[in-house]
Amino acid sequence: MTDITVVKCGGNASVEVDEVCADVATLRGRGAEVILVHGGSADIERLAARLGVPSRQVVAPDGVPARYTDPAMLEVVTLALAGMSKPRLLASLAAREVPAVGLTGLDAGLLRARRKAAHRAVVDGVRVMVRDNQVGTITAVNAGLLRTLLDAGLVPVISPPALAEDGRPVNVNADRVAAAVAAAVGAARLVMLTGAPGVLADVADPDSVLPVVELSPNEPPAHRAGGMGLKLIAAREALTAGVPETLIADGRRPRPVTAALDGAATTVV
Amino acid sequence: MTDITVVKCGGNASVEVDEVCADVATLRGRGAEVILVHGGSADIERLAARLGVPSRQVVAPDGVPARYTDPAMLEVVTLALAGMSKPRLLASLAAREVPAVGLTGLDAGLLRARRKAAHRAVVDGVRVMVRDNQVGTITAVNAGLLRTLLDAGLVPVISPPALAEDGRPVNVNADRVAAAVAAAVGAARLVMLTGAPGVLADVADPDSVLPVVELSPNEPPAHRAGGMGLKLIAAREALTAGVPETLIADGRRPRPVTAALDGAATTVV
Amino acid sequence: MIACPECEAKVDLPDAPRLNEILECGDCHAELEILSLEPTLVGLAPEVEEDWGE
Amino acid sequence: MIACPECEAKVDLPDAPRLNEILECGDCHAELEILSLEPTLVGLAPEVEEDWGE
Ligand SMILES: [Zn+2]
Ligand SMILES: [Zn+2]
Repeated sequence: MTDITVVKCGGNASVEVDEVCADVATLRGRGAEVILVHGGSADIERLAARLGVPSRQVVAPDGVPARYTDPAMLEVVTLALAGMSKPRLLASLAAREVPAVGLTGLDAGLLRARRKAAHRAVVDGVRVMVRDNQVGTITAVNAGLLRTLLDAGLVPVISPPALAEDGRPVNVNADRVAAAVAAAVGAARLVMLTGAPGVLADVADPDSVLPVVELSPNEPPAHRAGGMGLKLIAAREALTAGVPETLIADGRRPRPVTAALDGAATTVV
Repeated sequence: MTDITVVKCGGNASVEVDEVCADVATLRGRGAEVILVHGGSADIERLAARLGVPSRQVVAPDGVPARYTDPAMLEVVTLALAGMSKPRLLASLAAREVPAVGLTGLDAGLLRARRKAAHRAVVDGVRVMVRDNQVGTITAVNAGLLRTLLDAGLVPVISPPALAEDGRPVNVNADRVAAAVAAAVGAARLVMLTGAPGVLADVADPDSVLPVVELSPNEPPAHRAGGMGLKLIAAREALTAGVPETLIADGRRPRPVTAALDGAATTVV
Repeated sequence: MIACPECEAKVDLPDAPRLNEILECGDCHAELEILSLEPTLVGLAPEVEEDWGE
Repeated sequence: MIACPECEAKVDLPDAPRLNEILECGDCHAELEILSLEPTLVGLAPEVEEDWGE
């Protein structure tokens, strides 16, 4: 019977990276199987700036802005996640003698996605039909590959991009990747580390961490402020697919995963 | 009994990438086990130029110039190989339904290296003690990881960097990585694809391909011109370590590996 | 100036039209999409499923 | 101007000295390495093993 813990982290700041990797080493020392899923928005932004690639936004009809991954930005996303965030995590794990293998959705079709259809949005102030947003939603996870690696005692370290139906890479949301992976491998728990103490009742008050957040299956989540919206959607996807325990916790402290599992987190139900 | 073919390719130009990946698919269709090792010098140079990182050279006392991988360039090497060259190869293999896993030396200590000691060289015209050249020579290969992946029917796609003794990444020569990998897994053959028809008797005459080149165990190889020197050193390392067959062949044609195995190559002995 | 593909009324183009820009026909209120520039061609903007989570 | 660590003779510095630059003492011919700038300090350049293949 598997007892897999899926940890989602940012992957950017070297202090956080070292703390997460040290905690992964600790968890494995206790015999746990761990899968690490990461993003790297700070690496993406920095690299985009260095390369002169503009960071653009699409504003959906409901007013919610999202990253516009045009083809130039997709290249930056892949470059930053596979070429910067992931090597940083792998070096930190190697330094702690944790054998890990870095992966994106392009590796043996690990993450397959449905490309987002053309949609209406406002870009640079103009209402347009967006047709070149290189994004998708996860439709399948190669759980067999992950099982092979876990059986060999390895920690999979996973990030976007994913493979679209036409075989080309697309950007996907890393939190939702974590949820899809947790569901596909039958993980016991999903821990999403974030740059906040947890889900806050009042975004302006860091002490207002909610110990539990209850989500309805159909309506947009409450407490969406502060970038929590997609994490709560991802949490719901994991729970709906059968992952027993889903936590959102602070990633900026020592032993962030252990602390979350000990209760210093927001449990989503 | 394994019958592994290790293929070393450049990884840069998309036409070559597609031809190599199509050939890998063909080889696998015949039941062969394949490991792909790649560099990406064109990606490295292009990315260095885009990021404003100067390409510097060290000139050794024997007059041979080599890349000076200062810390800024090491970041570019990792970014380009893991973030650009490798994803391009993986997407091409995925499009041909070849399950492949991308790796660098940072994955589960796949490639361990001894960091190059401080040495005298001429940099920017000045004689200096070079102390920050982030390069090394391979000392160990995690053959167990490769065996696990091959047994699962996967094609490992390997590139620098490697892990130095202090746990930090170092650049290593990709041809020598291919030789070390071939030796470590007991490969039946090593095929090094290059941007020339083979080893040429006369670098200016593309029809002067030598069918066979014989190397002595101790002296610098003859026919070193045109960048062949390191490939011949790598070939010798593979042969010395027991790899039965080592070829240098043209990578710029359709079915480059198959053609090389059929005889259109320079065999090194 | 261009003709609405739905009702053939004249549709005003913006000063600086953008590819894939959405316009509305003043007469029949159909939503039109600029499918190319030089020459400027429009078509009916498709109905699409909204997936509000990315 | 600086003193050779081997023989204490005065060693001339180049106009634009570089970190890790190698100089030769005019008197005893020892090879010296510039170990820091401001202040400029030198030491004996170490003997190292040459590995001509990279
Ligand atoms: Zn109309
Ligand atoms: Zn002296």
